[in-house]
Amino acid sequence: MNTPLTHYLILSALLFSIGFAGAVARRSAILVLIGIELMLNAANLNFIAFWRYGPHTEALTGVMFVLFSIAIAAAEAAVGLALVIAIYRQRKTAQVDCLDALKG
Amino acid sequence: MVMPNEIAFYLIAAFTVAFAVAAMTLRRLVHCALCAAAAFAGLAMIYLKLDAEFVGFAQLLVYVGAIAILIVFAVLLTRGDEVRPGHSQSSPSWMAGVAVAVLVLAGMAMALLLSPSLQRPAPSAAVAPVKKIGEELMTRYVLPLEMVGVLLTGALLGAVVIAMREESEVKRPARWPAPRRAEPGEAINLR
Amino acid sequence: MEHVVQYLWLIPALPLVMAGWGALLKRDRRRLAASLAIGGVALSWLLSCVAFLASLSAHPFRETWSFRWFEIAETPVPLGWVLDPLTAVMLMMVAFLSLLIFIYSLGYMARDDNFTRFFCFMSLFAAAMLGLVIANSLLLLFICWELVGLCSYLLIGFWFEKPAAAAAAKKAFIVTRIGDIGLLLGMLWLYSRSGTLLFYDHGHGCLEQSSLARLVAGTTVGGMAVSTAISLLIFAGAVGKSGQMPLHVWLPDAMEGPTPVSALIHAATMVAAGVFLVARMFPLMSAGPHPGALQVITWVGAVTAVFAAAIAVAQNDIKRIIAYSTISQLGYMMMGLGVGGVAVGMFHLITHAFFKSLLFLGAGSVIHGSQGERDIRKMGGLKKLMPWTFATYAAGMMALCGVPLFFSGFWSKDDILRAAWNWPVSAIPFCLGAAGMFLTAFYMTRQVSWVFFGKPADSRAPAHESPAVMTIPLAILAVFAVLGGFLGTPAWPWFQSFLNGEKTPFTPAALVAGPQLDLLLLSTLVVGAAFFLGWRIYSKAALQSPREKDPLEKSLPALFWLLQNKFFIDEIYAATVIRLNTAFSSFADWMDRVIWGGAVSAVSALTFVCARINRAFDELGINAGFDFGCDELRGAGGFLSWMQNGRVQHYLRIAGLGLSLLLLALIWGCA
Amino acid sequence: MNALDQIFVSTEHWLAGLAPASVRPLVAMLLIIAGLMAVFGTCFALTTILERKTLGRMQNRFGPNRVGPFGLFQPVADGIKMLIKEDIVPFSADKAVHFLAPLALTVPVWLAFAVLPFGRNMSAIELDAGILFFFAIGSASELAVFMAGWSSQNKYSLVGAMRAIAQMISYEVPLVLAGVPVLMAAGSLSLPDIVQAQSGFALGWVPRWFAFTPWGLAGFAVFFIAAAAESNRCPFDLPEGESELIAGYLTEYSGFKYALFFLGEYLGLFAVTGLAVTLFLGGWQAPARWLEWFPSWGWFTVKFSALIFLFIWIRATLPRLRMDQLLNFAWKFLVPLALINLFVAAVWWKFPAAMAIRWLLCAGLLAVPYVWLGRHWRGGTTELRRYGYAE
Repeated sequence: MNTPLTHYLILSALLFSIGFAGAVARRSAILVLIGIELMLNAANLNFIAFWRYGPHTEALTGVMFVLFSIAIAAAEAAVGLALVIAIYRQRKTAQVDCLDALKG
Repeated sequence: MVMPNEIAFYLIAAFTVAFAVAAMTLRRLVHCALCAAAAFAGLAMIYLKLDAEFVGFAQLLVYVGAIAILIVFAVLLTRGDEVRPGHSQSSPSWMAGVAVAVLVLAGMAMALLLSPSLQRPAPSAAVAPVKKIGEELMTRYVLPLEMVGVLLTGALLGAVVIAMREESEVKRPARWPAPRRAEPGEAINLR
Repeated sequence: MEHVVQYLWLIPALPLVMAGWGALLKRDRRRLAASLAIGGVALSWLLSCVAFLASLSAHPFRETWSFRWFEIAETPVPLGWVLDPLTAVMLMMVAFLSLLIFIYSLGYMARDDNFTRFFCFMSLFAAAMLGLVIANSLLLLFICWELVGLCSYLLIGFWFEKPAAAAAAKKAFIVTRIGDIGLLLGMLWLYSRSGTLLFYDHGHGCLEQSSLARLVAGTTVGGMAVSTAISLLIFAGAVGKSGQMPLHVWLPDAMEGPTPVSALIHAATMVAAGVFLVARMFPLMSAGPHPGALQVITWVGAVTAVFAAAIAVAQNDIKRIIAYSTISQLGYMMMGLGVGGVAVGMFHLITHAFFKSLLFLGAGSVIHGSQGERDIRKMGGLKKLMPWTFATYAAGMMALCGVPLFFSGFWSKDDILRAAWNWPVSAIPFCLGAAGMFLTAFYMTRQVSWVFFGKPADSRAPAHESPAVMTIPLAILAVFAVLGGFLGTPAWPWFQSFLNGEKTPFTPAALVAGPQLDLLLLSTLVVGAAFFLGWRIYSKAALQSPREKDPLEKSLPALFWLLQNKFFIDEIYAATVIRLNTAFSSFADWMDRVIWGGAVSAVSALTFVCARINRAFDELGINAGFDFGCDELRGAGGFLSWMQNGRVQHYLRIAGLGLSLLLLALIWGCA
Repeated sequence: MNALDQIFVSTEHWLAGLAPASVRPLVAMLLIIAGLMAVFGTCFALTTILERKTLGRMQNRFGPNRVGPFGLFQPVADGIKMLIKEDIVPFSADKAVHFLAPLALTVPVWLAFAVLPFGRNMSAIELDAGILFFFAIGSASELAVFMAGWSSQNKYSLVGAMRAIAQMISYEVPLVLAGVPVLMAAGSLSLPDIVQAQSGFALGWVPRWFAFTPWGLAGFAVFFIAAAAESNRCPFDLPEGESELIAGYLTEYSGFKYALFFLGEYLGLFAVTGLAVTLFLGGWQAPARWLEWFPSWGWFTVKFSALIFLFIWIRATLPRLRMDQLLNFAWKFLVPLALINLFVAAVWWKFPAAMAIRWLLCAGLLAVPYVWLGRHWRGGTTELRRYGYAE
């Protein structure tokens, strides 16, 4: 394990930014969701990396957190995609910039 | 000297980042979804490299086996959205968005590189044995586990209810549904 | 038998469950509601039979089973059930009569809108009454006592849209409550003296030797034994429930309820609960060398018997006559308890339950058959039109009057008279009893001859016989009204010995021994005379029109006027108790308005002044500043609302910007 | 005996020992991979010909018998034919995805063999979470199927792919759930440990295989059915249904790519069969003490072949299901049954081990819901059918 912790974190930051850029720049709601999943995964990677490089690997905190995070991500994806489908049915589009009925 | 282990890491990292970028930039949504699945798989490999075996497999099972499929289904169910002529794939203010993303990346990278406390070696051995994970789930994390169970059930029902067609939309044919004729000019849009 | 007593609670529990279930039913589930109620009470009856058989062959004369209900600061409050002959016969009587009357109600209530509610209440009543019977604790008995009172209230007021019914329900509730206060006080006193409310508890119960001895030893005001005082208080409850003088006023009014209710609650079971209570508490009542309580009970009973019978002579409402007759017979039971003990009073209770519910159901059948008519002056000649009703009614009437040898009332009344004859204290109760017997036969003759004989009244529609579901219970009851007496003849006093836990001797000689024969002859004579007189007066002179005067009124106008107005008891109450109450409440009202109200007004005026000052300060000082603040806030809101443009990606961008700013701050702070 | 039992292991050690020390782990790994690929490649070839011959026998005909002795070289001929056939890619197809799909199907399936214990000390890698690895790898094939169906730009392909995915997702749930009681019993996710947990004999002669307990038997049945559906075997071969979908997502594939799909499908079948043997039939354990002289890998092969034969037999026996029946069967019958089975397994382990009573109780607990669910499910099939994926 010679790879420095920083490299993992940089990888995580990269993934986060890519996901963020996609979520901000693409119009398709599904792609926005994918971007958000990427961001979530980047956070998970951070947890794992810090667990691996942390002083108390036997405590498994990071691993547990990521396991729960994955489970919650599954729920999030299911509900999110169901919402996209429902919106598409209602509005005949799933492009986020067309969906601005909730403005102040 | 660069160890094969490290080469493996950089290869996987490059693979992951490349597919992530592809997932966010390709035009066709199905391609995006497939690339995202590949990126998730790459991340799973990184977890394996970090000795988090269980998490890696769980990542593979959940992301590649379930979420990618879900995304693909959603893409197919919202098919009409993609092929509007003269319609850009990126939102009008995408440049501002990407700029902010770059800003975020820069900020994080700076924070990471400048931080002295991150310069530490890894403990030589770290294992997350399945048995221990199971024990922890059943003892210390039993309440979160139960709550995740409830959450998943709720999400399942919620997703079904949200995506289900409303009663008025389902037209039950008296006997057999008449085959729907394609409108003239309605190509088979599979993309 | 031990098992039987352990599961005795099932008997009241079944109707209770059915009542709860019935309460949840919709109004149109009539068939289900009726089947539930009848099924529940039928099962209860079967279980009662089991309990009865168990107690027949039981060698421990009395079995109890108790459990701890709850604890208050380490003081346990036990409840329990008891199975002894007294319980067993009451269970049989109550469950069996309930079953018959439920079935009868199917026909009687068939057209009522609130059929399901009726059966729900009836089941609840049956549950409470059965619970009262099996209770081994004065507390449980009191709970059930109040529950039957509640049911009585609900059922008297069943047709609450009729003002008379609503008023009668209220009256019944309040009047019985006066007696219940006595019962409650007696219960509390008993608890404070004996430390337990269980009747029988393997030697520690409040009706057992050790406790009784303590109660007898203590004295209270006027040198009265504590046991006597407590007995009198408890007897007050019985007076209220059983309609004894002077709390009898509610029972005639209670006839506003449906007739099955009158039959079940206000003739056979609930009003007999007072008698049952005295019988249950008899060890306490009769404790000590000079049981003063029993004398009071005897006198109250004897006076009530004659008094109510006299009123009945001048009434015209068919149910009201029977109601006064009920009061009178309850007086007999009380007298029987006072002079002869548990067996004498209970025997009359049981026989009376059968023939009186028979009479009520018969009266219900008459009312049902003549389209709701209740005035006996407007009836007549129903003998031909309603043969079944007539036959059964006649059997009930003869049982009530005590026609010799073949009717149950004869034997049970004979028992009471014999006991009164032998009472060492005074001979007056005996004379009163005999007079009551005469009056009873007289007014029943009057009623029967007016209702069933003579010419048919010219009502709009001719009367008709009731359906089989009503007449069959009548027939069954008639059989019991006739045969019930043979369980307790002097020759073979099975009932009395059973209650006392003894073997039954068969001594035909007892029929003719000593004063027995004289008494039999005497009562035969009295009843015969009454029949003869009644028939002479009333059969010939069947009224031509309802407005015509009663024959008795013609001859003795003053007495008749007094009787017709029920000795003005209601009016006396109105003039004394109620007026006193009104005066007191007026005084309380005045206190409330003038003194307390004045104080409150003063305080509020003061507050008002303060508020004025406050308001001025508020409007001039604070509001201006607040308005300014609001305007500013609105401006800020407008700005924020411009930011809130509904585009997710816009928000995300701003969040990203914020994140990078935070990161910069972090770096800057660390560097 | 021991030498024969460990013959493959010792051969591998010997061969790896010939290589220089620096690359020895790599060589050992390559040797194992080569061995696995050779064995199961041959197995694939043999199975195709044996399946055709068996089906032929069952249908009262001969089956292929022209090439080589008894037609045994038929797969060689087929392979040559596939390799030299023209590789047609439809004009409108998404070329890259179309190319990648067969690879994405085949590669993960090969990986799945890495964790199976084929004999004593004979698993390629001993993973702590072996069975999780197996299922995780297996789930990748769904995506491959989708890629194939979608990239062909053909209605039948897409419908076939959607059917296949719906089917695979639906049946993956009972598949995993049927395996869970075994994990509970063995207390481990590692496949060698699971085999070890099934060693020994109850009453001296009944092997302690999980298939010999009520919950194990029910789990095995559910697992077997779900495995058949997972690998698109008859009667669950709707996605390919030749008569309805002209081979489903395979429609636009030809030549070597088609062969790869075929290979992937059969390998998937082998892998899941191997897993079934490992989980329920005691892996490489001998069925009786006096048969332990037979090498462990031999026993694995025997059990494995028996199950493969069972699959072929079923294929020859049962007609194909309808789509709504298929999904109803998974969700309304198999999943509840698997969940109940989980509960029954828990009862089994909590119950004091009075053998007969425990057996009867658990069998009863399973039989009642089985009958009830079966009746319930049968009642549901008369509904109007809806073509959810064919609109």
